Formats: sequence, structure tokens, C-alpha cells
Amino acid sequence: MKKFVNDPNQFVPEMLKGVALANPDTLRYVPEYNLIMRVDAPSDDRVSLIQGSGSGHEPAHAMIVGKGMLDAACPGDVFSAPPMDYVLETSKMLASPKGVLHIINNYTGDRMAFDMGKELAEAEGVQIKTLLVDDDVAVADSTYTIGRRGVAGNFFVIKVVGAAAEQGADIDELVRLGEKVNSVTRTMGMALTSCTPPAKGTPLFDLGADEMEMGVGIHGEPGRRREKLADANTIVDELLEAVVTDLPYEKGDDVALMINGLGGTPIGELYILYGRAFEQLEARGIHVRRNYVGEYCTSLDMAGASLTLVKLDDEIVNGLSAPADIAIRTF
Amino acid sequence: MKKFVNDPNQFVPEMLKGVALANPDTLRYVPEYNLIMRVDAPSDDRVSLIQGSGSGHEPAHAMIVGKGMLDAACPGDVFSAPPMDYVLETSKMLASPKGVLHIINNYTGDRMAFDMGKELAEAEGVQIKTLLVDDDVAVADSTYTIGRRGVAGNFFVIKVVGAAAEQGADIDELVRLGEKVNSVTRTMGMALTSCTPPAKGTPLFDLGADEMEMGVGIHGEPGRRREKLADANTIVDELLEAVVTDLPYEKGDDVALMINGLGGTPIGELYILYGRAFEQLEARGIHVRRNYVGEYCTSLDMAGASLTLVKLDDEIVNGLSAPADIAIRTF
Amino acid sequence: MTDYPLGQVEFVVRTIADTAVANEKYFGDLDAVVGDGDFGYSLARGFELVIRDWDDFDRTDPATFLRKVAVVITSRIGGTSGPLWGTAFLRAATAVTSKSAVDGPTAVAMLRAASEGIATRGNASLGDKTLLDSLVPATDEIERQIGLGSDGPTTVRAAATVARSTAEETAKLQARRGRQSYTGERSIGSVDPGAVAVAVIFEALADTWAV
Amino acid sequence: MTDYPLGQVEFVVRTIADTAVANEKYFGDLDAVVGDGDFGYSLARGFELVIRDWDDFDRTDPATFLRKVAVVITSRIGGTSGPLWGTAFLRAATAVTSKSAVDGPTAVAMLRAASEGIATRGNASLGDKTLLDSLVPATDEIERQIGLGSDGPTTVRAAATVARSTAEETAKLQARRGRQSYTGERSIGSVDPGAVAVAVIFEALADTWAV
Ligand SMILES: Nc1ncnc2c1ncn2[C@@H]1O[C@H](COP(=O)(O)OP(=O)(O)O)[C@@H](O)[C@H]1O
Ligand SMILES: Nc1ncnc2c1ncn2[C@@H]1O[C@H](COP(=O)(O)OP(=O)(O)O)[C@@H](O)[C@H]1O
Ligand SMILES: [Mg+2]
Ligand SMILES: [Mg+2]
Ligand SMILES: [Mg+2]
Ligand SMILES: [Mg+2]
Repeated sequence: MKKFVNDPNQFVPEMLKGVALANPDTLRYVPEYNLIMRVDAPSDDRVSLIQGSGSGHEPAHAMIVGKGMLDAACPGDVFSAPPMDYVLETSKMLASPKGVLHIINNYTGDRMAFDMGKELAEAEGVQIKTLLVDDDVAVADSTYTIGRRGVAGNFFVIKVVGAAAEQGADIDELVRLGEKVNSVTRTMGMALTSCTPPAKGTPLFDLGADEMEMGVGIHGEPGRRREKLADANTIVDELLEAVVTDLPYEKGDDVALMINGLGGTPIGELYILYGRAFEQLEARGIHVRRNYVGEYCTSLDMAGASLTLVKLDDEIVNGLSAPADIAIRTF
Repeated sequence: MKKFVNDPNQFVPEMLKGVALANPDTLRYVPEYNLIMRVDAPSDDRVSLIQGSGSGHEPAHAMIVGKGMLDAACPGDVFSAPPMDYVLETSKMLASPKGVLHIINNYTGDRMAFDMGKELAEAEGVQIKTLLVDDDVAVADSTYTIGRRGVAGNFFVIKVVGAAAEQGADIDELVRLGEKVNSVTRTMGMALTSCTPPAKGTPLFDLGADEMEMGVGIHGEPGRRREKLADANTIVDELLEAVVTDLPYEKGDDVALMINGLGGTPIGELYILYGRAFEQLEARGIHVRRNYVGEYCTSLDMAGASLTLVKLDDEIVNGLSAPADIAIRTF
Repeated sequence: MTDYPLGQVEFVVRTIADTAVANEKYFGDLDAVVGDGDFGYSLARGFELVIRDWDDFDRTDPATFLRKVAVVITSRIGGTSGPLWGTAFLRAATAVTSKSAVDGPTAVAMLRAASEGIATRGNASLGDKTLLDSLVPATDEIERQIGLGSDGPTTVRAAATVARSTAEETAKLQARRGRQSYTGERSIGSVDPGAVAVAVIFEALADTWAV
Repeated sequence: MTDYPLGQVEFVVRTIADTAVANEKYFGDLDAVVGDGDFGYSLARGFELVIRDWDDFDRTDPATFLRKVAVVITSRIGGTSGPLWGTAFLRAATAVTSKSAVDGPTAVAMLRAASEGIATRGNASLGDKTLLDSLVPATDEIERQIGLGSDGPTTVRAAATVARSTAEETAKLQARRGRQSYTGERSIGSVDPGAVAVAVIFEALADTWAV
């Protein structure tokens, strides 16, 4: 395993500690509950936004805590939903008179932990609502599964809801806004390589030298199908076809386009994907008004990328363009 | 080769095109010379800052063109200095009455290309000065080599000089400032894995499963020595010892600390390194006043990291905290 | 089982905990085939805490003991397994409330309660390719053996045999719950990690069951 | 060489270009050992352009032709090789200025001028583990063969043999120039890519030299 790691069981706590040390003026780390929170939260004037999910998706979510985005993140271990306890304690610590909003990606484990944590926190007087993100088009919404998975699209939901929360919007308004953003957001990802969880020490799955996994999950779950490795343009075209036809996005639509790296792919390659996606969208008459090229929701060290579209309107654009102050920054 | 690539020979142009498409309001791409430039450059009020080097180090340098940083980048192919022609034409296109500043990393190929390009451009009336970056402590300054290599420290030189250029500083002042920043900046990097240039298609060198390369160059050049793979803390301590003792940085110093990912290492791991480096510096009485955790100067898809320290004073802090508007951004 | 004041209840819990810790890698590798590989890690980290706090659990009666263990599991195991296994222990506790010892029929009632808790919490039915697919048939077998008048070791060994064979048979099923379910038909061909974990636990019990 | 209006000069340039393109991978792999792996790519991309523009070069005389080729190489080959090889071609051009054909002694003068240009531009001396370490001894051998009255094919073959053996001997040297030099003593044990490229070019010339 070629990783910067000391004790694999301390991988997540050491990472969180690093994030807090790098942002002493804005973030606080509570080791008991894997909690990263704004130093100025909870606030009486603001609904508290909490996101929890497995770790290994950084910068999601521990590194997007800050003014204008999350009030707190309580990540679980790598690729595991946080224990119910973390949800409960985080909800209590972040309790605001305006309420607490749980923003969760649609996975069984996360939903169970948040459901149980919510119930217990409510019993202690905390007001809580839930926002589910399920933007992944790779997995069909069938009667068997619990529905689509939540992936990189959570960035857009959190960004828009975070901007409104910062303005003092009430919790029902935030739920409406978040559900709206989620409803116009679609993503599909693919993997060129597997990823290696630190505690496992070996790749999660095997991909042949000439294979790729289309529709891979952000926890390395297999996707739609394994295909023969293709060139960058072919990959973009396939992702785009799946995403565009799903909502569908139509001629004349204004969209945000995200090319999200999965952790092991350098940014130069992401811009190659971006160029192709931009041109293909223009050819379909779909206009890219905002773009996001980089890492937003990763799968540890996986080489691969996901493509997200968000259909824009004025309300969403306002939220996306609002300032925010999080750990991920350039200067 | 697990990469997003179409024709490997078009890797760099396609990437540059993507960058320009993602920043239509601020950047222009001139394919003939691999040139990415600000749409508002050259300006009569501003010295033009140009950086050229091999590609494969993204975001350096094509993605740090913009207000407050570079006016243009003319990257060569992956890991190859740009041809002299690109330097010449870029210098001519960016000619400002206040002059053109070449910021280059200290490598033979880059120096030759820039020397020749400068000579020819000067013959056509362009005023040019040169700023050399050579922050890498891995390679000793001997009579044989042309001296230290320039690596991730170039970010700091460009950031501070870029801020001053934006304020209208004249070219001699920029040279003074850049040389000062360079003189208090030191870096050392290390690799957990090799990297794979797209045109080569196979890893540049072989590293055993239990080996790492200390002091690796950003073009995958071998470093000080190959060592047995160690844990994150041990690696940080070794990098830090080399960097701290080189200037040396001393008790009571205020510093900026950069943990730079080499392209294949996820940001979660970088924060583990940051936490350790921060604590070890504090233990030495050296105070981290600014931090930079992420990718600034990479080696394609190499897993690895470099550690940079900059000794701060008010002038440098001013330059580092000035705003800038480049392709790499979060929103 | 002489070390355990609460006898078989404690012995069973301890065996589950030891088995979970000892099989971290095996269970994780099973989950990596079509899942996300965290099953072994999640169980091991949670049951490690059960072992750490072992001496401090309130042992007033089996129900109290099981309830305390359930809290640790629910609150500290991440992933889907924390809520599922925690619920199972909680429901088993409820089934033994106010009894000071566990006889055969009570054991069956506890196992049934645990299965129903998992089914409810996970919205899962038999055949969905989950741990229920070995836990339920193994429980049926225990009930059958008790009806036949078998002794403890015979009963537990028979349950282990059934758990193993039904766990192996989950390979034929398509996953309809958990992360594996996203893969649709590709989940067919590999066994369910949860169902195998149940079999491994029953086998560990059978290997050491005394009376 | 009947296809070439300028005879041997053109034939040599064309052989260098063809060899560079054909050996892209080989030269790149050599550079990857202790350098940065771009040598093959850089040469190939540059000489590809020489081939592409082949018919359009001004062929007024050998010097003009070489100067035009030098501009393409200097301006379009990246890395260290662009400036070095461009300078070599430029200096060779100067050495043949105002001559309409190239005899033996002129060829030697051109090669000497090229080597000196490389040495100046790269601040390199013999023994620094660069292409000079095969180019200079090969030039010496050509001069010796001309002194012996050898014919063209014999002379070129002898030069190729010397270039190859001296290129192999660079493995013993520690690199003092170029990216390899950063590795210090670790560069000992592998041949210099530039020196080998010179040998491969001389061998290609020897294989096809007609008169
Ligand atoms: N909804 C569910 N209901 C019942 N059992 C489930 C459910 N989802 C998963 N399981 C069981 O849990 C096991 C996987 O656990 P774990 O890896 O911890 O969860 P996750 O799928 O969230 O990664 C599966 O093998 C299966 O036996
Ligand atoms: N300073 C120099 N002087 C002369 N020859 C050099 C010098 N540096 C490198 N070379 C030659 O160039 C070859 C490497 O070329 P190339 O890979 O294009 O350059 P770089 O070292 O910049 O990657 C070396 O094998 C050596 O023969
Ligand atoms: Mg999981
Ligand atoms: Mg090079
Ligand atoms: Mg799992
Ligand atoms: Mg090279």
C-alpha cells in the first residue's frame, strides 16, 4: 500500500486533526465524535447544517465545513456511515433554535444512522429535518434498492443551501431549496483503477489493465458494467449521454458542469475531459454557464472521474455564486 | 496506462484548451505556442509575468495564469522545457512598456530555451529580465550541476511577485522581491510511486512495493536515495529535517508551510502530513502562520508529496494575502 | 463457560465478539467483492469496544447485559452493520426480559426477535441476500433439534451446518439490500458477507459449546 | 543518394531525422533510467517537423539548407535537446558557408564545429557524460580514416564502431550535465541517452552509405 499513513485505524482522526490545525481560526475538532465544526456554530440566527457519511471522499465533507457551507461534518470511518452516536452527539452540539438540517447521501447505512440519531436527538428536544441527496444516474431507481446513490452532486446542494442558511433562511425553506437543487442535479462516474482503503491495504477490486468500470460508486461499488478501456472523448460521451438523457437536460438549458476527480487523477486530465464535455454540450444546445473542475467528492486514491450537470435558474446561480470560506482554498 | 487521454501527442494542447474553455472571460489560448494568457494582457501599467516549463506539473503553471499571478504560461510538452520559439513569441505577444519578467525554474533545458528566446526577443525591442527559482534542497549545489532545482516553491515567488506587479511595481522591484522570496524558500519532495507520462505509457521508473524515493525531482528524476517505505510521521520528519536545517529556519521564525501533493495522493493524506509537520515545527519553536495544503506543483499521477517552508516578513505576507483570480478555484 | 456469571448468554456474546475481531480481514475481503469492503472493519472496531468494556457491563440479568452490549454496538459500529446488529441485540434483550436464565425455547425466541429486528430495520426479507438468509434457517434448525430432544453441542453443531450451507447458497441470489444491491445481476455468484459471518459465528460456537 | 540534390549533407540530415523518429521509444526509455524520460519524445517531435517540411527547405547551398533545418530544431524541440541540437546544426552550417559541396576535411570541420557549439551551449566538457562523449571520438576516427585514405563506407563504419563503444563506456561515468546529474553517483552504471543516440545515428549512416 503506497499511502501516507501511520496507524490505519487512526487514518480518519489524524486527517481531521490536520484539517483543524490548518484552520485554527475557523474550525474546531472534537475527537470523541469525529466532529469538525465551525467555531461560531451553533448560531441563534442560522439553521445548523450537518453532513455525515463515510470518510475517504475528501474534500467532502470534513473540508467543506465553514461559513457559507456546512456547520459540521461527522464522518465515519473510510467508506462507513458514521455510527449513530456521532450523529446524535453532533446534532446536540449543533442544536440551534432555528433547527438542525441533516444533509445525507442516500445509502442504507447513512440513512439508518441518521434516522436513529435524529429520533434520539429529537427526544432530547433538538428540531431536525432531513435532506436526501441522490444524484447518481448509474444505479436505476428500482423497487429493490433504496434508490439512487448520492455522489458528487452533494456539493451543489450544500453550496446553495449553505448560502441560504447563512442569510438566515428557515429550515423549511432550506429543505425546499435543497430538494430543488437535488432534483435538477445528475451525476455519473467511472473508474480507471480501484482504490485502496488504508485499513484493507490492498485494492478494493481488481480492474484489468485494459478495463474500466462505468458507473462506479464512490465507495468502489461496481457500476453499470465493466468495459474495455477507451479514450478520453469516448468516456466523456458515454457519461454525458447517461446524464443528459436522464433528467433530461434539453436544448436551451443553462447548466453548471462539474468534472470531479476521484482522487488519483491529476487535474490536467480533468481539463481534457472538461473540454470535450463543454463542446458536446454546446453541440446539443446546452449552455455551460458555470464550471467546476477539480476534486469535490473522491474515492480515496481512485483514478477516475465523475461528470455532474445542474440545471440552473436564478435562485440556484445566486446560491452557487455566494462566497464561502472552507478548508479547501488556493491561498 | 490508466489515463484520460486521446492522442498522447495532443495531451498538452487538449488540456490547455480545456482550461481556456473553462475560463472564457479571463483566459485566452493560443495553440501555435501552447500559450495561455490573460485576456487583459499585456497592460501598459503592468510588467508582464511569464512562466514556462515542462507540462505535467498542473496546476503549475497554465492554471495559475490570471489577475494577481501570471500573465502567461507557455508550457512545453510533458516534462520538457518549452521550445525556444514559444518563449520568443510569448515574450513578444506579452511585451509591455514596463517590461517582461521571465520566471523560470532552474533546469538546463528551461534556462537554455529562455536565454535564447530572451536574446531574440530583446533584439526585437522587448525589455526582459529573468527570475530563477531554485528551492529544492534535495540536490546539493555542486560545481557539476547547474545548482538546485526549482520545484513547488515557485508558487510563492509567483504569488508575491504577481501581487506586486498587479500594483504596478517596476521590473527591478519585482526581481528584488522575487529573489528575496526565493532566498527564504526551501522544499523537499518524495515519491511513493512513479508517474506515467502519457506519451511513454509506462511508469517512468520502478519503485518496489516497499520502497520510496526521498528527494525525488518533479520530473521523476531520482532523488537523494531510495529508502524502505516508512509511515507518514517518519516521512514528514525526514523532509522537515532536510528543509529546516538547510536555510536554516530557526526558533522564533514565522513561516508559511506548504504540503504539496504530487498528483496521485488524495488530500486526506496531505492533511495527515500537515498535522505532523505543524506539530514538529511548533516543537522547534517555528510558527506556522500560513498554510497551503493541496496540489500546487505536481508530477502527473505520482503518489507523493513535497514540503515547503517560506520564512515570512510583512512584505511577503502582504503579497501572499493579496487576492488573485486563477483557474484553480473552489467555486 | 465457568468464567461467565451469566452462562451461555455471555459465552455467546463473547464468541461473537472474538469471532468478529479475528475475522476482520476475511469479512472485509468478502464485502469487497461486490460491496464496499468495510464490513470486516466495522464489525471488528465495534466488537473490540465490547471486549474492551467487557468487565464493566451491568450483569444484573441477561436482558440488562444484552441491552448494554447493544448500546455499544449501535452507537459505535459504523456502516449499515451498526444499526442492524445493534437492533438485533436489543430485540434479543427484550425477548429475555425478567428471566434470569435462558433455556432452549427462550434462545429460539431471542433469535427470532433478533431476525425480526433486522428485517424491520433493514426493510429486508428472506431471499434478499442478507445475513437473514443464514440466521433464519439456523434458528429453524435449533428449534427442530430442541423438538428432537438433542443436547446443546448437537443442536449448535446442527445450526452451524445449516448456517454454512445456507450462507453458501446466497451466492445464487441477487442482492436486493445494502451496497451490493446496486450491482444488480453482478451480485449473483458471490456469497453475502453478512450471511457468512453468521455461519462463522455458529461454527465458532459449535467448536467450543460445552453442555 | 541520388534523390538528394545536395547529396551527402541532405542524406545525413534525413538519416538523423528518420533515426530520431524511429527510435522514440528506445531513446525515451534510456532517458527514463536516471533522467526524466523525455529525450525520445523531444527528438521525435522535432525531427517529425523536419520531415514534414522536407520539400520546402531552401536548398541554395548546404549552409542555407542546414541553417533552415537548425531553425526548426531549435525552435520546435523542447527540453535541453532543442537548444543543443539546434546549435550543433547551426554551427555545422557556418562551417560549410559558401561551399557548394562537402569533402572529407569539410565534414570533419563541420562535426568539430557542431561539438564545440554543444560544449559551449551546454557548458559541457568531454567526460561529463553527454552526447559529446561519443560524438567527439567518432569525429576523431573519421579524421583518422581520411588520413588513411579510406573510402566513404569504410570511414563511416569505423566512426559508427567508435561511437558505439564510446557510448557504451559512458556507463562508467558520473553525469555532470543535464537532469541525470542530479542523481550524482546513482547515474553511474547506465549509458547516456544522447551518446547512444549519436551511435545509433552513425550506425544508420553506415548501413546505407553508398560511396
Ligand atoms: N438493508 C439491509 N437489511 C438487512 N441486512 C443488510 C441490509 N444491508 C446490508 N445488510 C447486511 O449487511 C452486510 C453488509 O454490511 P456493511 O458492509 O457493514 O454495510 P454497507 O452495505 O453499508 O457497507 C451485507 O452482507 C448484508 O448481510
Ligand atoms: N548541459 C548539457 N550539455 C551537453 N549535453 C547535454 C547537457 N544536458 C543534457 N545533455 C545531453 O542531452 C541528453 C538529454 O536530453 P533531454 O532529455 O532532451 O534533456 P533534459 O535533460 O532536459 O531532459 C543527455 O543524455 C545528454 O547527452
Ligand atoms: Mg459501507
Ligand atoms: Mg526533460
Ligand atoms: Mg460494506
Ligand atoms: Mg530528459
